[in-house]
Amino acid sequence: QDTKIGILLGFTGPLESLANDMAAGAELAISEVNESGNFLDGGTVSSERGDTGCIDAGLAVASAERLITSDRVSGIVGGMCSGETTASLQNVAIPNGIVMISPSATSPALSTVEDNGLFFRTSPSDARQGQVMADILNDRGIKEVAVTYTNNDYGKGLADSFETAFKESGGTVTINTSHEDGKADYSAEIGALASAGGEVLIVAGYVDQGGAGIVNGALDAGAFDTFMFPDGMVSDTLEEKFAEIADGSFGQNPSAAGEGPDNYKKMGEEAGFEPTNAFSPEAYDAAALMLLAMQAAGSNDPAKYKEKVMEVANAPGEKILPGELGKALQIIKDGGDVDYVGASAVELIGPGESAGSYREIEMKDGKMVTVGYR
Amino acid sequence: MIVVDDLHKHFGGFHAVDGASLSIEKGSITGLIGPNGAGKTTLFNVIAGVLKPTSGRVTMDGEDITGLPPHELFHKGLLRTFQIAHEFSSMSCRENLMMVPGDQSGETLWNTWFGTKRIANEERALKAKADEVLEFLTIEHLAEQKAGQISGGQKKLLELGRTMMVDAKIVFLDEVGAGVNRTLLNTIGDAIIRLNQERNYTFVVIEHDMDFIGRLCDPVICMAEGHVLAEGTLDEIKANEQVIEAYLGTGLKNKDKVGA
Amino acid sequence: MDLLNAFIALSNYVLIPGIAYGSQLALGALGVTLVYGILRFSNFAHGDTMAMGTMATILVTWLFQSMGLSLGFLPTALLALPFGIAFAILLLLGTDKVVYKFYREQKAKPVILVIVSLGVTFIYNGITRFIIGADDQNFLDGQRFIMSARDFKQMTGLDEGLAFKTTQGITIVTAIIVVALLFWFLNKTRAGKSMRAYSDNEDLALLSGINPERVVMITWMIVAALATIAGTLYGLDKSFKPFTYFQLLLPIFAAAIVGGLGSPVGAIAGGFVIAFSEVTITYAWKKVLGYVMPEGMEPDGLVQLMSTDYKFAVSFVILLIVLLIKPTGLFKGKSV
Amino acid sequence: MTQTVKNTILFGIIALMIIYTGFEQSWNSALLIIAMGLISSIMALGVNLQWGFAGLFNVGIMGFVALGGLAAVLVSMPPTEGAWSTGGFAILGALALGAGTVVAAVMLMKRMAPGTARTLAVIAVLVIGFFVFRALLDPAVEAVEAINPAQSGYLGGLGLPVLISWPVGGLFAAGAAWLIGKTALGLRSDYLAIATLGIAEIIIAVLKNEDWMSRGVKNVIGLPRPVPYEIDLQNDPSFVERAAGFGFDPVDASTLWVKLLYIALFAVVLIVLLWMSQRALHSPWGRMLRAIRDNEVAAEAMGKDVTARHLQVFILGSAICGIAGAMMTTMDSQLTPGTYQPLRFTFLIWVMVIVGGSGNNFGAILGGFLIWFLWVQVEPMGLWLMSLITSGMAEGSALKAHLIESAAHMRLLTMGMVLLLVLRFSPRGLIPER
Amino acid sequence: MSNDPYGDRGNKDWSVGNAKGQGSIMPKASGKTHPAPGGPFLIGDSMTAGYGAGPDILHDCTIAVDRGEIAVIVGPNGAGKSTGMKAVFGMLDMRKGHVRLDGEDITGLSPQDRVAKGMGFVPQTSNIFTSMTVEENLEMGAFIRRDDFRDTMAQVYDLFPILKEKRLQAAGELSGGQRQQVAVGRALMTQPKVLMLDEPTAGVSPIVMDELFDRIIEVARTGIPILMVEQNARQALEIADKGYVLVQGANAFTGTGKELLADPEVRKSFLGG
Ligand SMILES: Nc1ncnc2c1ncn2[C@@H]1O[C@H](COP(=O)(O)OP(=O)(O)OP(=O)(O)O)[C@@H](O)[C@H]1O
Ligand SMILES: Nc1ncnc2c1ncn2[C@@H]1O[C@H](COP(=O)(O)OP(=O)(O)OP(=O)(O)O)[C@@H](O)[C@H]1O
Ligand SMILES: CC(C)C[C@H](N)C(=O)O
Ligand SMILES: [Mg+2]
Ligand SMILES: [Mg+2]
Repeated sequence: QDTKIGILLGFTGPLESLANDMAAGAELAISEVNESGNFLDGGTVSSERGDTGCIDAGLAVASAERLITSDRVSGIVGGMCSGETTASLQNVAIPNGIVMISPSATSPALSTVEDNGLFFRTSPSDARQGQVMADILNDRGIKEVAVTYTNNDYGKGLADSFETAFKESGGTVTINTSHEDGKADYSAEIGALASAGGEVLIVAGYVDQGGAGIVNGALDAGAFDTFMFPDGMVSDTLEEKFAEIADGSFGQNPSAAGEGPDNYKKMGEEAGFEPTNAFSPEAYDAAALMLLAMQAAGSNDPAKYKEKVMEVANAPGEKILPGELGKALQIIKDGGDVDYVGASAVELIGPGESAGSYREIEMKDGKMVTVGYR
Repeated sequence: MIVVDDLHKHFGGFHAVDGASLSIEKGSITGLIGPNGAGKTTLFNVIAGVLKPTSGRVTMDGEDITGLPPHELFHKGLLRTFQIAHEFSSMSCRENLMMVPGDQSGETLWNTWFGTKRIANEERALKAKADEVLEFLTIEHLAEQKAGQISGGQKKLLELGRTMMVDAKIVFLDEVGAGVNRTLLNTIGDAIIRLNQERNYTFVVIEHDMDFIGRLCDPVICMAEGHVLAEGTLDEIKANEQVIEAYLGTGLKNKDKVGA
Repeated sequence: MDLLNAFIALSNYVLIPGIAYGSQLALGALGVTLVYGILRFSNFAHGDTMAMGTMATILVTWLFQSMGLSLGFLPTALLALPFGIAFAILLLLGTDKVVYKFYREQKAKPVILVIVSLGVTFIYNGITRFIIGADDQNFLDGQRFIMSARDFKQMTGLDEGLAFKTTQGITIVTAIIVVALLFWFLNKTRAGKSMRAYSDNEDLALLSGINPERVVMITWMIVAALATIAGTLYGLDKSFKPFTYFQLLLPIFAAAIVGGLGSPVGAIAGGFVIAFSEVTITYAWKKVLGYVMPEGMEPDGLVQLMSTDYKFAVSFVILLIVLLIKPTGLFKGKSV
Repeated sequence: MTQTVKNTILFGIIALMIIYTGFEQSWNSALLIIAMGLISSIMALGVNLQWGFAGLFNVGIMGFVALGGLAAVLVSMPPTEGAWSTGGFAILGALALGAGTVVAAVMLMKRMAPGTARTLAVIAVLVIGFFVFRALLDPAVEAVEAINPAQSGYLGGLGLPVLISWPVGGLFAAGAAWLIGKTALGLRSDYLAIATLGIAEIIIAVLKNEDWMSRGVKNVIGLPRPVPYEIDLQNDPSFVERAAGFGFDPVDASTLWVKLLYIALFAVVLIVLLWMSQRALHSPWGRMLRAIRDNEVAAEAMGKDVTARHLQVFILGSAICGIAGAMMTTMDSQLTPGTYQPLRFTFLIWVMVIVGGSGNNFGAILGGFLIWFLWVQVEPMGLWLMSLITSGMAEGSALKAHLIESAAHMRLLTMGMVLLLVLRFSPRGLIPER
Repeated sequence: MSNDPYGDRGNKDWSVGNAKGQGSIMPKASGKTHPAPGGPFLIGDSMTAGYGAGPDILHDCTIAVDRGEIAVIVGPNGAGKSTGMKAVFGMLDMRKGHVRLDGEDITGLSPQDRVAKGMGFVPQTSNIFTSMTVEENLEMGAFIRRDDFRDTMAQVYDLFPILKEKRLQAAGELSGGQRQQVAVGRALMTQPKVLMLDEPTAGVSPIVMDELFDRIIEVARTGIPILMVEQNARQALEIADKGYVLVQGANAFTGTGKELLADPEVRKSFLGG
C-alpha cells in the first residue's frame, strides 16, 4: 500500500531558494523510510510537491486542495511561510482533517491557532528565539543594538519578541525597522540604521533575500562591523559570504548539538543538496515525524496518527537520529518507544511545536564555528 | 455677443495670439481669415476653453467666460468644430451624432438601470434626428460605418453635423470647407445661412476660400500675427493693401505658362 | 559643530549610493523608454531581459575566471559583458521574430503587446531560473573598494568614513558613457534619426523610404545592450537574483514615467528622482544633525520624517508631486 | 459561426476544463477554481469597466483589493477588549486631526493669495499639524499594540456579519479611488498610472506597518465566515446522514457543500454586477464613455464633463475590485498583507481582461475563469511536462535532477506559453468588443 | 465585425502604449517587377481595391500621368480619390489591376520599394513628423538620398519662407497651413521621379496656395509628372493637363483640365457651379 505525503512549500516566490533544499530534506526522509522497507507492513511512501509561492495564500490553498483532494495525500509537510500556512491549514487541512507539519512557519500566532490537533511544527516559535537572543547579547555584554527585520510575520514577530526581551533585561534598541525582501536597493535602510547606531546590527531576515543586501550595504558603507544573525540568516551561504568580512559576528539557529545535525549534513551532501540551508533539517524532521507517527498508529489515517506525533517526538524512548529511521520504524513495529531527535533536536512542547534548542555560532577566522548551545 | 478683449496666448516665447480684440454681433455670420499661423485656430481654442489664455478676457452676452472648460461652454450654447477632424473613430457615424445632445437622461447612470423606458423613447427621437442630419450631409449611407473609416472630407462633414444636433447659440467653424467638395460646400453654406436665419444661430467661420466667405460672411475679420489686421465687409478687406500682401496675394505668376 | 563630518556622512549614506542606484535605474528606464517610444508598448519583459543578459554575462565571467582571465582590479564581468550583450541581442531579436513581429504586422493595439510582453516575462523568468537557478549569485571579483570607509578614516583622521566601491565608480562612469553614446546616436546619426521618425509616424517613415524592420532591429539591439549593461552593473554592485530583477521593473517603470515615457532624457532624470526620493526622504538625520548642531543640542530621537517602512510609499508620493507640477513627466515633448 | 455561438462554445470549453478537473483531480479542486474564478471575474469586470470602456489605466488593482480585505477585518472581527479605551479613540482623534490638517492646508492654499505668506502659512500648518499628529498618534498606537501582541495588538473590528464587509470593501475602495481621482484624473493618463501604482504601494505599506489597524504583517486569521464550518457539518448528524444518502462521506460532503455555498454567494454578486454593467454600457451612458475614450478633446467640446465621467467610472471600477477583495478575504478567512503582490493582483487581472477581450463584459468573465484556471493548473502541467521530458533519462543523472528541481519554475513558463498562444490566435482577446 | 481585425477600439492610454504614429499600412513582402513597356510614365490601370476585408472602394479605376504633366483628380468626398492614390502607392492590397511606372509593372512592390523607385507621396492626413523639427522633417524627406541635399533644402525654404523661420520648431506646433507646407516640402526633398499629392492646398491661405501651384507647375516643367487630388478644383484644373473626375470609385469623366472646366455638368456637380 502506498502512502502519499504532500510537500507544500514556496518553490516560487521570494523564498524559492530555500524551498528546494527543504523539499529535498523531506524527500530524503521518505526515501530513507522506503529503503528500510519497514514502513506499515511493507508499504511504500511517495511524495507530491505543491507550490505556495510563499506569499500567495490563494495559490497555497489551491495547491493544498489539489494535494489533499486529488492526490489524496495522507499528510502535508508544510507550509513554509507563516501566512500561507495559516491559510492552507484553516481552509483546507482542517476541513479535510489532514495533518500538517510545518518545518518553518515560526510565527507565534500559530501556537494558538484553532487546529483540531492537526498542526505541528518542527521549528520553535519566534517568541522563544527572541529570549535566546537577548540572553546571548547580555552574556556578551552588549547593551545597544540596532534591529532590522524582514517585513513579514516571521521577521516582525521575531524582532518584537526580541525587543521586549532585550529591554526587560536592560538593553537598548536604537532602532527597530523593517526591510522588504527582494527589493532593489537598501541604501535608505542602511542610512537610517547607521544614523541610529549601536554596537551590533541584528538582521532578522533571510540570508539570500534582503538580509544579505542589508549586511553587504552596512559593511560596504562602514556602518556596522558586527552583526547578529537569527535563524533565517544562518546557513552555508552565510559562511561563504560573510564569515570573512564580518569577523566576530555571531548568531543562532534552532539546532541541536552533536550527531543529529552532523549525520544529516553528511546524508544531505551525499544526496546532492545543501543540507545546512535554513529549515532543511526541520523539513527532514517534519517528514520523519509524520512517518513515524503513522507507524506508531499503524495507519496513515490522519485522524489516528495525529495523536501519535507528540508521542514519537518526545521521551520516553530510544533517541533517533537522521539515518536511523529504518531502525526507528523497526522499534515501533516491535512495540517499542522512540524519542525522535532528528536533525534539529526535535522536542515538541505545548501546542505541538519545537521547544527550541538553539545553536550559537560565531564568525572566526573566516569560518562559521559553533560556540555553544542553549 | 462675444467680446474678446486684448487676448494674448503665448507658447513659450512665441506669441500666437498677441493682443486680439474683436466683437461678434449676435445673429451675424462673421468670417475670420488670415495667413497660415495668424493665430485663428489658437484664438478659437482659447475662446472655446481648450487653451487657457495668457491674459485677456472673453465675455459672452456680458458674462465672463474666460477659461471656462469646454463642456460648460457647450451647455451655454457655444459649439465648435475642429480644423483637424476629431471624430470618435470607433463609433459609427450615427452614434457620433447621437452622443452630442447634452440633456440625455440615459447619460445618468441610475437611469440606465431604472429608467429604461424613458431612455428608449429618447433614443428613438435622437436616432431620427441623427439620420436627418446625415441625410442632409449626403452621408446617410455611412450611418453604420465607423467614423474612423470614412474619408477625410466626410469627417469634416460629420464635424459640422454635430453642431446641427443641438440648438446652439453660437457656432465656431474652423475650416469646415477645407477638403470638402465645392458643390457640397455650397450646400453647407446654404445650411449655415438657413440656421442663421431660421434658428438665429450666430456663426464664426474660419475659411481660406474667398468665394465661400464672400457668399456668407459679413463682417469679415482678418487676423495677422496674432492680432486683428482689418475688419469690414469682404470687399473692404479685399481692397486692403496689407491684407493683399499678407494673405490674398495677386494670383498665379505662372498661370499664363500653363500647358506651354 | 562639524560640517565636514556631517557632509561626509551624508555623502556616504545618501549621495554616493543614490547616484549609483540612480544610474542603474536610469539605464534600465532608458531601455523601457526606447521600446515604448519606438515599438510603442510598455515592455514588462525588460526586468527579465536584464536578468537574461546578466545571466549570460555571469556564465561567461565564470568561464573566464576558470580560464584565469581577469582584468586586474576591475571585475572580470566587464570583460564578459560584450558576450552578455551579444547573447541578449540574439535573444531579443529571436523573441521579436517569434513573438512581437506578428503583432506588429497585424497592427495590434499596444495593450496587446504589453500583455504579450508579460507572457514573454514569464517565459524568460522560467528560463533564467532553469539555467542558473533562483539563488543569489555573486560574480564580483577584482578589487572591492576604490576607497573603503576604514581607509578613508585613516587617511583623513575624520570620524566618519566615506566608502566608494569600485562597482559604484564603474556604474557611474559607464552610465555617463552609455548615455552620451545613445544621445549622439539618436540625434546625430542617420539611423538614429530614422528611429525617431519611425517613432513619430510609421506610415510616413515608410513613405520616406525608411525600412521599418531595420529600425526595429536596431532598437532591440540597443535595448539589449542597455538591459545587459544595467543588469550587470546592478548585479555587480548588489547581487544577481532573478526575483529581484523582476522586482526592479517597478522602480524602472516609475522612473520612465516620471521622466516622461518615451523621452530618453526623462528616463535618466526619472531614475535619479526615484533613487533619491527613496534614499533621502526616510533618512534619519540624527547623525548629521549630531555633527551640525552645537554641543549639547544633539537630537535624541532619530529625526526621521518617516520610518523606512514607508520608503516606497513616500517615494511614490514624491512622484505624484512631481507629476502634479509636470503632468506629462519631466521631459515630455523632447521624446525619442 | 455567429458571435453568440462562438462565445457559448468558449464558455463551454472552460466548463469542460473544470469538469475534467473534477473527474481527473477532485471536485474540491474544481469547485475551488470556480469560486476563485468568480472572484477573479468580478475583479476583471471592474478593470474592464475602467479600461475597456473608459480607457483608464489602473495599475493599482492590488491596492483596491487589499482595501476590500481590510474591510473584511474591520467589519467582522470582534473588537479587541480594552483596545478602544486604551488608545482607540485617541487614534481616531489623531487621524481626524491629520485629515483636518490637510484640509486646512488645502483651504489656505485656496483662500490666500499666492505668495510667500501663503507658502509659509501652509508649511507651518502642515509641520505643526504633523508633529501634533505624531504626538497624539504614537503613544496611542503603542498602547493598542501592547495588548497581547501575539494574538491581537490591534483595535479589532466591529463584530458584524462578514457579508456586510463586501459593500463596505467597495466603499473603502471607492473612497480611495475618489481621492486618487480627485487629484490625478483629468491630467494625462501617465499620471493616473503612477498614481494608482503609488496608491497601491501606499495602501499595502500601511496595511503592513500599521499594526494597530489590522496587525500588519502579523496577519489577522480566523475571520468569521458567512457559511458553516466544515467541522461543524461533519459533527452534525443530520448533515452526515443526508451526505450518506447521496453516497458521500462526511468530509467530502462538508468541504464540497461549503464551497458550493460560497460559489452561490459569489455568483449572485457577479450576476448583479454583470447585469448592471451590461445595462449601463448599452445605454447613452456607455456611448458617452466610448466617445470620451475615443477622443477626449472632442467629447469635452460636445459638452461631456470628461473629468467627472472619468472619476465616476474610476470609482465604480475600483469599488468592484474592493468588493471582490472583501469576498476573497472572506473566503480565505484571513488577511495577509504580504500576499498582495502586483504580479498576482494587478498584472494577472490585466491578463484576464486582455485575454478575455477588453471592452466586453463577457470577455472579462471568460478571461477571469480561464486565466485563474491556468494559474492554478499550470503547475501540474509543468510537472507533467518535466516528467515527460525526463522519463527517458537515466535515474540519478544530474540533468534529470536539475530538471525535476526546476519543475516549479515551469509554472510561469507554461503560463507564458499558454498566454502567448491564446493571444496569437485571438489577438483582440477571446471575446472581443463588437 | 470591423474590417480591421486587430485594430481594437480606442484606449489611447499613454502609459500602456504609444498609439501615436502607429502605422496603418499593412506590411507586405515585396514582389517582383517585370517590364511592361509603353504607356504613360505612371499609371494605375483598372484598379479595384478596398480596405482590409471590406468591400471594394475602387471599381476598375484608371489614373495616369505622363512626363511633364500635371494630372488632377477631383470628385465628391468619399469618392475614392485618396484610396486611388494609396492604391497606386501600394498602401492597400489591390484586388485587380496593375500599376506601371516607367515601363515597369510595379504592382507587387511594397511602398518602401516604390519610394526607392523614385515615387514621392504626400498623404492627405498625418503627413508630417510632428515631434521632429521642421528641418529634420525635410531631412527625412531626403532619407534615401546619399548626395548632398542642402541645395534642395534651400529651394524649399525659398518656396516656403515661413518654414525657414520655424526651422528649429517641432512641426507639430505649426498651424494647419504651415504643416501642409512642411508636408509638401518633405516630398520635394526626395527629388522624386513622380510626385503624388493628396490635397496639398487644403487649409492653406490664398497667397500660399498660389505659390504652391506656381511651384507645382515649375516642378512639372522640369519633367516630373505630378498626380494630385484637389478640392480647390477650379484652380487646380486650370493648371492641369489632365483631369479625372471620380465618382464612387470609378472614372466618371476624363479630359484635359480645360475640357472639364468647360463641361457644365462637371462644373455643377463637382466644382461648385
Ligand atoms: N502648441 C504650440 N506651441 C508652439 N507654437 C504653437 C503651438 N500651437 C500653435 N503655435 C503657433 O502659433 C501660431 C498660430 O497658430 P494657429 O493654429 O492659431 O494658426 P491659424 O491662424 O489657425 O493658421 P491656419 O490658417 O494655418 O490654420 C503658428 O505660428 C503656430 O506655429
Ligand atoms: N481606413 C478605411 N477603412 C475602411 N474604409 C475606408 C477607410 N478610409 C476610407 N474608407 C472609405 O472609402 C471610401 C473612399 O474614401 P477616400 O478617402 O478614398 O475618399 P476621398 O475621395 O479621398 O474623399 P475626400 O475628398 O473626402 O478626401 C469612403 O467611402 C470611406 O468611407
Ligand atoms: C522559510 C522561513 C524562514 C519562514 C519563516 N520562518 C516564516 O514563518 O514565515
Ligand atoms: Mg487654423
Ligand atoms: Mg481624400
